[in-house]
This record gives sequence, C-alpha cells and structure tokens, in this order.
Amino acid sequence: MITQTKQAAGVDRDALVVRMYRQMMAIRLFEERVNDLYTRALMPGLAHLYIGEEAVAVGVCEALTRSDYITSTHRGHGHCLAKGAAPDRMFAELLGKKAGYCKGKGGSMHIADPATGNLGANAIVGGGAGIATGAAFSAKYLGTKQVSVCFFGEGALGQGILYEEMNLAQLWKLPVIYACENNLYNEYTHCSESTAGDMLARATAFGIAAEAVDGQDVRAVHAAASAFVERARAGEGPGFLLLNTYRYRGHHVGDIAREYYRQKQEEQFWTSERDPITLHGQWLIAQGTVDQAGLDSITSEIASEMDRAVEFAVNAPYPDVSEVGEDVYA
Amino acid sequence: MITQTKQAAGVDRDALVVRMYRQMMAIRLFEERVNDLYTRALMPGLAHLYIGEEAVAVGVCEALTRSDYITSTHRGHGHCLAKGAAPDRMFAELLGKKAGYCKGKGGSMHIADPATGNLGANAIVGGGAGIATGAAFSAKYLGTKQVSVCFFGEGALGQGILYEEMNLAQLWKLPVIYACENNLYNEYTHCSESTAGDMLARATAFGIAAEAVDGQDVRAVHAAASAFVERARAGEGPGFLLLNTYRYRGHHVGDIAREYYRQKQEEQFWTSERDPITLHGQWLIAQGTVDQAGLDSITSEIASEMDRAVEFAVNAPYPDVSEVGEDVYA
Amino acid sequence: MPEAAVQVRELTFGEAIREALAEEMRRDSRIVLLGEDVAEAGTTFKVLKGLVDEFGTSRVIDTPISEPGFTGLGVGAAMTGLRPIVDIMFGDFLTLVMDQVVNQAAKVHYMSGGAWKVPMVVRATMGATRRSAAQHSQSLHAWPSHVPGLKVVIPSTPYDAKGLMKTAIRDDNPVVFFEDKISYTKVKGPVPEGDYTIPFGVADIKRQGRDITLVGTSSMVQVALGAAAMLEEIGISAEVVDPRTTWPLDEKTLIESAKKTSRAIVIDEGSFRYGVTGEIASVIAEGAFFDLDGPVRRIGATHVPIPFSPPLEDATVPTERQVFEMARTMCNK
Amino acid sequence: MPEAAVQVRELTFGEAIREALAEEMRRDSRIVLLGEDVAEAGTTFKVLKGLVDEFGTSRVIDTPISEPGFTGLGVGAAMTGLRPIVDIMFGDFLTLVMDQVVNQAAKVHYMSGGAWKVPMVVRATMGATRRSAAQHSQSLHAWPSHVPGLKVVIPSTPYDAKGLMKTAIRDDNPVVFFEDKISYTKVKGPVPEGDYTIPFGVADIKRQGRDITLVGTSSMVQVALGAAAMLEEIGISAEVVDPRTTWPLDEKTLIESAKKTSRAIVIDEGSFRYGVTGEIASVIAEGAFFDLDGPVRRIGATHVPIPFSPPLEDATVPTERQVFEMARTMCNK
Ligand SMILES: Cc1ncc(C[n+]2csc(CCOP(=O)(O)OP(=O)(O)O)c2C)c(N)n1
Ligand SMILES: Cc1ncc(C[n+]2csc(CCOP(=O)(O)OP(=O)(O)O)c2C)c(N)n1
Ligand SMILES: [Mg+2]
Ligand SMILES: [Mg+2]
Repeated sequence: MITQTKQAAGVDRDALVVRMYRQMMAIRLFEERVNDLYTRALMPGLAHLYIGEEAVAVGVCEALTRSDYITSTHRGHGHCLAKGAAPDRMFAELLGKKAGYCKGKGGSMHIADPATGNLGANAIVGGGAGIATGAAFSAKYLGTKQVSVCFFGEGALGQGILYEEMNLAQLWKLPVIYACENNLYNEYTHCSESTAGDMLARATAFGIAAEAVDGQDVRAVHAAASAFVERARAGEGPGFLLLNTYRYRGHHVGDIAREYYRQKQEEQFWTSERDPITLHGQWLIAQGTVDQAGLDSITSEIASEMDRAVEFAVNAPYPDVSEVGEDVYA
Repeated sequence: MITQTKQAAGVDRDALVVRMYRQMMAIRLFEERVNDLYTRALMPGLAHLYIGEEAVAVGVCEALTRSDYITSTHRGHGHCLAKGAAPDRMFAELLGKKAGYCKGKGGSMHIADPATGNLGANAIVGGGAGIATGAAFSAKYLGTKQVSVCFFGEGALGQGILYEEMNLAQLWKLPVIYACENNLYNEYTHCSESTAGDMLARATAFGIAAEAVDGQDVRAVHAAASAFVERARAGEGPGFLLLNTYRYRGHHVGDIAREYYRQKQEEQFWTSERDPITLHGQWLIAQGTVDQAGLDSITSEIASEMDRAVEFAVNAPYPDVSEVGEDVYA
Repeated sequence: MPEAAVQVRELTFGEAIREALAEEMRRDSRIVLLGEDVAEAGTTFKVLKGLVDEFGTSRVIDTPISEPGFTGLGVGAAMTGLRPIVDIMFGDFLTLVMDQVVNQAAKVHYMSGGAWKVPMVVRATMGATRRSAAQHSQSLHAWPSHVPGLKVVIPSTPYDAKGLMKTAIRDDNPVVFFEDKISYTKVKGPVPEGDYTIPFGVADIKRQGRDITLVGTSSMVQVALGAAAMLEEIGISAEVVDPRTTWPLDEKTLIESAKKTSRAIVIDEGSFRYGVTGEIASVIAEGAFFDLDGPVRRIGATHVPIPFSPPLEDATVPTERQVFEMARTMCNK
Repeated sequence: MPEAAVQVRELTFGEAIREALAEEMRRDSRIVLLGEDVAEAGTTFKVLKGLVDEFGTSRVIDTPISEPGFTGLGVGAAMTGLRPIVDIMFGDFLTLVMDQVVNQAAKVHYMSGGAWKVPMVVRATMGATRRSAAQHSQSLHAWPSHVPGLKVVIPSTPYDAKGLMKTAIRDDNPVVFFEDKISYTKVKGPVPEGDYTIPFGVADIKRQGRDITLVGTSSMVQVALGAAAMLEEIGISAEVVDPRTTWPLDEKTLIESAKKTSRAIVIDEGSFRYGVTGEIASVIAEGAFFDLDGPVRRIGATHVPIPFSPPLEDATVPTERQVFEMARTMCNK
C-alpha cells in the first residue's frame, strides 16, 4: 500500500522511516512486475526500470508535500510512485489502457498526475528541466510556497538547457531542486566518458547550493533533500543534489547482455553490498523499529497490492480508436 | 596597413607591440568609418561596433598564426581585422557589394575568410561555439597543430550549447580557446541581471583552465592568450579567457540614447581611463619604443588606408540579381 | 454621423499588439511576459515599450540570452497556473526552441491524456528586407503549423493583430504568434479601443473579387492587395483572402472563394518549398478542383538563404508585380 | 545464368546502411561518425554494430547526450577538412539541433559567398508503430525539406539506402538522411556488394502502372506497393513512385507519371498538415493539372501527437487499406 498522506514537518520519525521502506519496496515490486509484463509480451514497447535507485525517489519525495511539483524522466516509475500515484492506474498506462493516468496516450515515459503534483515523465533527456523550473517560477509568482523537484539522470548533464535553467533559477531565486541521479551510465556509456570536470561544480558554477549524497541511503537522501526543500520554500533559491546510485538492470527491459559495457562484478557489488532496501531494512531492525516479520508482512502486503494492480490493468479495456483525436487541444 | 604576417613565437618584441598598436588603431578607425557610413545612410542594415574592445581581438589574434581558426560574432569586425582581413573587402561586404568577402551575401554579421582562418562571424549568439570546437576537432584529428579560438560576448554564457561544447572540448582535449568578451552588457541588459554565479566557474566546472584578464591591456591579453594557445597546441586541451572590456558605443550603430540602461559617467570612465589604445600608446612612449610622432604617423597611415578602402567599397558594384541563386549548394 | 460607442483609432501593427498585451495584462494578473530586453528596452523593435512601467519587472521580465531556457520555463509556468507570453526576438531563433515548443508544449496535453494544459503564447517575428541577412530574416511559420497541438497565428493588420492576440492569450493551448517586423511601424489601420477578440480558424476576405483569388499570409496580404489594385486597372477583379491562422485553417472560406473565382494564387513569405503554400494550395485544389480553370499557383520566397545585399534580398521576396503578372497570365489578359 | 561480376545479396535496410558507411569509411579517412552510443553499442538500433571494431574509437565516437553540441561540432569539423556523420538517434531530437542544422550548416556556404562548405551528413530516424509515444515516433523530414541549403534523403529500400548514403557522404553539402526505424530489420532486399551511388533528385518508379500514381516516401513506399497489389486484384493498375529525396525533388518524373495515369495520391508518414504531401501534391497538380481526372489526394499521419496505446497508434499511420480505398474511389471502382 502506498501511503498517500505526507507531512514533511512534524511527522513521527518511526512512521517516516517505515513508510520509506514501504515506498522503496513498492517501487521494487512494481518494477519487477513491469519486467515480467515485458517478458510475457504483455507490455507494448519498452520500459526503463528504477530497480536499485529506489532510495533516491523515496528520500526526495518524502521531503515534499503532495502539492509540491516534480518532473520525471524516461526512468520515471519510481518518482511517480514515490510522489503518491496509484499502481493500478500506472500499470494501466504502461499497457496503453484507457484507465491509465494518461488514458493510454502517454505510456511508460509520460505518466503525469496533477493530483500528486507530477508534471510528467519526459522522454527527452533533460526535457523536464524547463518545466520544473517554470513550476517553481509559478510557485514563487503566486506565492504558493510550493517547491519543485527536477529529477534527471547524470546523462542530462550533457544537455545545455539544464545550464540555462540553473542560471534562471539562481538569478530569480526559484524554489527548484535539481536532483541528479548519477547511476554511472548514459545508456551504454559510462559517465566518465561523457562528463568532464566535477559534477557538483556544474551547479556551483551558477552559485547554486549543491551537495553529493549517498543515493543508496534513503535517510541520507531524505535529510539532504529536506534541507534543500526548506531553503527553497523559505525563498533562498534553488539547490542541486547529486545522488550517487546504480541501476541494477539494463538501460531498458530489453538490455539483457550488458557485458560489453559493464562488468558483472560491478553489478554484483551494488546489489549485494549497496542495496537501498536491504540497507534500510537492516537499519530498521537494528533500531528496533520493526522486526523481520514486520518487514516481511510489508513486502507481502505490497506484493498482493501490485498483483491486484497488474490484474486490473491487464483486464482493463483499450481506449476506443475514436479517442485518438481527443486531447490534442484543451 | 594591416600587417599580414604573424609568427607568434620568436617574433621581435618591439615589432609585436607596435603592430598591436597599429592593429588596434586599424579597428578603431575602421569602426568609425562604419558608423559614418551608417549615419550617411550608405550602409544597409545595422552594425555592431567593436570600439573600446580592440585590445581583446588584437591581443588574442596576435597569439595565433594565420592558419589558426577563429569564430566571431555579430560584433565581429575587430576579430576579422585582427586575424588579417583586408579592410577594402570588408567594407565592400558591409555595403553588400560583390567585391566583399562573401560577395555581399553575408554582410556585417557574416564575414568569413578561409585565407585568414576566419570561420565566420555569426548572428546567433553562441552560434560559433560548435563551429570553433569542431575546427579544433579537425585540427586534432588531422594533426595539423592548428588552434581554434571561439570569440563570444558574455551574453552567450546564457546559451546552453556553450556548455555542451566546453564539455566536449575538455573530454576530448581539443585545442580550442573560449574567449569571452565581457563588455558588461547583453544588448540593453547588464550582465549581472543575466548571469548567476561566477563567470570563470562556468568553465572550470568542466575542468577547463580559465583566467580573467584585463581586456583593456593588450599586452596582458596577448600574454594570457599565448599561454593558452601554447597549451592547446601542445595537446593539453582547451582554455577559457574572460576578457573584461567595454563597448564605448551603442549595442548597434542605431543605439544612440543609452541613458535608460547605462550611465554616461560609466562610459566616460572607460573612454577616459581605460582606453586600450591610449594606454598602450602611453606605454610604448614610456618604453621608448616609439614616440608620439611615430604613433601619429601610424594613425594617419591607417586613416588613409581606411579612406581608400571605403572609397573602394562605395564605388564597387552590387552583385547581379542573377547571383541570388548561386552558392546555395557547393 | 452619430458618435460611436467604441472609439476607433489608427494604430500601427506594433501599437495594436502592445495594446492587446496591455489590456490582457490588466485583465489577468497571471499573464507574464518573458524575453530578452523586453522590459526597459521594450524589445529591440520597441513593441513592448512602456509595458514595464505599468506592470513592473515582476511581470515584464528581462531574461538572459537563453531561448530554450526561458521557453521551457514558460511551459512549466503555463502548466502550473500562469499564462506566460515568451518573446522570441527574431523568428530565426525558433530553431533554438523547437524542442520546448514541439516536444514539450505541443504534446503535454495529449501525452497526459488531457491532465495538464499549456496556455502559453510564443511571440516570434518574421519577414525579410531589413538587410539583416540569413539568420535574422526567416519566416519559419511552416514548421509549427506542421505540429499537432500547436495553433499558429499570422496576422496582417493592426485590427487582426489585436483581436487575435487576445484570443491567443485566452486560449488554453500553446499558440505561436508571428509578427511581421516590417509591419510593426509600416502598416497602420483602424483599431477599436477596448476589448474584442477574433476567433481562430476564420479567414478574412480582405477584398471582394470575382476573377481570381489571392490568398496572402501576414505581410503578403498587403502585397496581394497591391496586386489586386493593379489588376483592377486592367479589368481583373481579384479577391484577397487572409487565413489569419494557419492552424486551425479555415478551409471552407478558401475553397469557396476559389470556387467562385475559379483561379487561385497562394502567396507567403516563407521559403517556397515544403512551406505554407503547399498545404493551402492543396486544400484549395482538393476542395475546388472541378471549379478551377487551372492549377492553384504558389509564390513564396526564393528558395535560398536570405542574402544581405539589398538588390539580392529584394529579389527573394514576393512582390506585387510578380503576383500581378502571374494573375494576369492566369486570367489570359 | 552467367556469374555476375558483382554479387548481390539480400540485406536488411539496416545492414545496407552499415555497409555503405563501412565502405565509405574505408575509402575516405576523413569520415568520422559521432553520436550517442554509436561505438560499442552500435546505436540503440544496433545499426552501426561492428564499425568501431574496424575503425576504432577515434572514428566511431560516443558522445555525451549533447545533440546540439556534437552537431555543432560536426559543422565546424566539416568546414575544416573532415566529413562528419552525426547520428540523431531519434528523429524527434532534431528539435534540438535545428539551430545548428538550419542557421549554421545550411547557410554557411551561402552566407560566406561560397568560401566555406559543410560536407556533413545528419542521420536521423523516423517512423512510428514502435509503441514509443509522442517524443520518439515523429517523422520530421518536412522541416529540413523547407530549408534552402539542405538536401534531404528518405530512402525506402536497402538498395536505395546504400547508394543514397554514399552519395550523401560524398556530397559537399549538409545532407539530412532519414532512416525508417521499422525498416531497419523488417525491410529486406537485394543489395550489390561494393561501390555504387544513386544520384539525388532522381525518383524511382518502384512499380509501373496505368490507372493511378501512388507517390510514397520512406516506409510508405511499402504501403503503396501493398495497396497496388490489392488494387491489381480489382483490376486497377497502380504506378508507385518513390521520390527518394525530398530535396532536390524530381518533379519531372512525378508529373509525368501523373500525366500518364491521370490520378495521384501522395502518401507520407509525417504529420498530415504542412508536411511533405502538400508540396509534392502541389508540384503534381501544377504540372499535370490538365491531364488529371480529379484533385491530387494526400494521406499523412493523423494530425495528432503520436499516442502510445497500440490501437490508437496504429490508427494514426497510413495503411494499405486506406490507400486502396482512396484509390478505388478515385478510379470509380
Ligand atoms: C535528447 C535525448 N537524447 C537521447 C535520448 C536517448 N536516451 C534515452 S535515455 C538515455 C540515457 C540517459 O542517461 P541518464 O540521463 O544518465 O539516465 P538513466 O537512463 O541513467 O536513468 C538516452 C541517451 C533521449 N531520450 N533524449
Ligand atoms: C540566439 C540569439 N538570441 C538573441 C540574439 C539577439 N542579440 C544579438 S546581440 C545580443 C546581445 C549579445 O550580448 P553579448 O553576447 O554580451 O555580446 P555583445 O553584444 O555585448 O558584444 C542579442 C541578445 C541573437 N542574435 N541570437
Ligand atoms: Mg544515468
Ligand atoms: Mg556583452
């Protein structure tokens, strides 16, 4: 079950850390089912799985209120769930069904949901930078105190528009946080081959407060994000988070044979030593917040929710062909 | 007279410093005639004068060989002359005459000249960044040891493509120098309103060697440029020069009433205290390299050359209308 | 004559646009103007001069030279409660914002299944003969017209400009609004004070005629009218139709005019090939074929980059004489 | 049958392109390939697989995700002695490089009065039905076709792809080369080993016919051929013409075919409005008007952003059935 209410401040600490576990597990189990749907040829097209990076979306989104904005990427299911979307309508969208968040018109790379402040995933690398910055502009102009988070992969550091937006955000002190998910790869190319200089300096060059965080440590992500969100909400301007993480699976579901661009050992290191869910689960147990049985029951609860959501989506009808011409214009 | 031969290394120091004076004066007197042509309604369209910034183009271009490349901007006459172009064909181009560098097809904002390595002025702010970087790519790939200089105003720091190019240049260690002419204004907007953070950091963020230089001191510009050129030629990669300067006149020849965006006192300070030609002339005299009479004779020599060049251009014929369809394809 | 309730003044094209913007900004505080040198300078064409004095720098906002950046920001602002108007100084710089306009603004509503909308206006200029050369003279309205999700406005008169700008601002979709640079000060016409709107997708017959239909867009409407006057002298009655918006397109009016006159020429200032004339001529040909005396003819800018040199540049732009000659031949006179 | 001097194999469309690139790169060391994941990955479509092994990473170069950046770099490299080929993974990303392609590459030669030239190929993909949604499915070839200074290639068969790619690489001008994604593996055909080129601006009659001309571009040639086969069954003889390059355009062949058959349909996968069909239909109508039985008709992609949902997406792309029905009606059968 995805908890829908979020109050960044004054929230009970225990409830927060357990919810973060739950949210990460929800993303993990959601994505496993996506892969399964793909393997069973039930899903049209491809999808980019967030497995391994769960702490990033969850740590950041738990620092936000429901009405705060996010923009997301081609690897967007995690952001979407972490911001509060319902798995059944997400699966429906992935299958191109009418019941999906976008009536089937968007698919995996374009899920959007005004109710949870999700301005949309984007299939253009760096494509959300303008939208997120614009949402922050609105928030400031209208005085709503909303904060906007722009999620993007480290590959988007290659896109010039990001620098244009960071310049605007810092000049105008906009409440936007640039959340750079550094999972080391741009598709099949290691980021060291595509990124000169220091990643954090790409933001500090504009005078933007920036911090590198262990993206496998959900509490560290949450703490850093909360600090930046608070600053932004207080009118002190943008922030940049460099979230060091790793995607366990292929660039997309079809990217199975990966040896030509990265070593199995590397993958194994991250999955066995740096898994954000395992690490956080161990911490919860060590703290005595929950025991293993408690974690197991969370997992099985979520598993059945996800199974029901998949079933809903698989059985849901496609849109009628006549709908193709709807929603072109508002 | 514009000296055509240049040997960055081993050049006689006296000859160099005198030539730099001459070159700056040539730009100054060229531009004054451009303004005059505009005022007399002899020039089609507008032009952006380089007056006040002469030390930048001259200091940098004197650090280059004739076959090194430059890209230039809308404010490009200075770069063009400093790289060795002939004033008569330049004036002809400004007047849209067949004898111009571009057969009249380019005009003030597009003068290009393969013979002097001038890849062209560009009317898109930041538009030369890709071309300059690509020329450096060729030089490296072909092993020609050429260096490429990308001139641009500080306004181009707003364009994302600049960051994409700097990233590529540093990743691939390309022999390109980004020469940022900070004359404080993007058209009618002060750069502090358009530029967040530190300008030099915009380059160092990519690991690029960067240096700020007094752009009114032609010897300082030349020294800094020479060091970067040498590094680049030796295969050590790109450099970034921040050349602090000032344009004395309007953004373009028609920009007469400037009080709404900058103070007369500011202009007066630069023209009376910081004029690159006056400063360098004083230094030459103090050094005993030339006396005032020597400088005066340089000036009058150049003045007559420029007058002849204007006359040539004014009397030159327009291209035939039938030429409109030529040069579309090579 | 009784005093009119609404006063009608002669305004230039540029003044009409400024008036529309000012009136709309008074009406709706969610409207913000973003662009390079739009505030104190009032744009390089001075079209927005004075707006910053009334609305302040929080609503008339000078941006860095970051067309993709501020256009993208506009998309996000439009999705979240504002109605931004972004200013692309020279339409040639649309090349820099196509991703934000085409992959983002135009598609957000559809991709989100109607969940989000983008009420945004992209103002851009068009038109040559200012001796500004190849990168400052293009008329690129064919590109956004090709993109589902966008609406595209190409007004020709001050009256139309004001009414269409108001419609653009009130529209809940991204609208690309093209303003002819030469018209800013050169074209004058009557403009009512106060509020009125002109619906999109409704062509305007700028001149009634019987023998031939001249379809003109933007400044080419003036060229068509000039040609029509010349044609009148040799006894040819030309009808001048101004589509006013390329999308939505008023196919009906175009087709009916051509059916009536049995001949049509489409005149547009964009590059000739794969431009606006191809679509409009095809629409007319498909709808009026059996009433046509001959093929629909087209005149666009010579298919070359726009040259700087005055005699060359002048040779690229469609002229009254060119339209006149073509029409005369078509009418066998 | 005597043994042929040149061996002809069945290759896929993708293989033909790879072969053209490999042969040209062997011939001319100035050719470099730049793009995202072009080296070890051989592009996301695997079309370039293996090239890096032969030519090394100094000639097959993985770039950052910087389309404007590496395209701009390509322009400069082309001006200074190289012959770069830049890879725009999805044609949708052309939105990001229009400034480099249109304001720089296309205009450098003209603006410099012929002093500089830009021998560069921009490879881009096109085509829908891959369930990739609105930002990964567009066919944007109409845009560069509108731009003087560019040449635009839209091959439909492996044979054409190889020969046209070689011509593109050897051309001294910027060429935008569109590859249909579905065709990469789905379309197979005979391709001679070794060197041959196909000139630009020469249409190919892919099927001779008498009753109606079907003009198809890129993958729509297959659709036209499919429709022609269906039409044959009801006694209609369709001629299928493939322009192969939208610019230069072989007007003569198009017009002559239409004159001969007296009917024409133009089919293209780009968005319907202000796209390629408008220009080609207009050219045919202007040239063959008096030989036509009725108006030239057009079929393009439904004028909507491309939807993800399979039944919706399938409804946007022109089909054999659609062409067949239209042709049948036009032939009164
Ligand atoms: C502008 C653009 N260029 C290229 C692509 C193709 N593409 C999709 S994902 C991707 C890699 C993105 O890497 P990164 O930003 O690090 O995100 P990650 O996939 O690692 O989460 C690329 C190149 C694209 N979608 N958009
Ligand atoms: C992409 C683009 N945007 C806007 C313009 C209009 N424009 C021409 S010059 C200029 C200001 C440039 O400022 P800067 O780069 O500092 O150069 P300077 O004029 O000061 O030499 C602007 C905005 C342009 N030519 N290109
Ligand atoms: Mg990554
Ligand atoms: Mg400046």
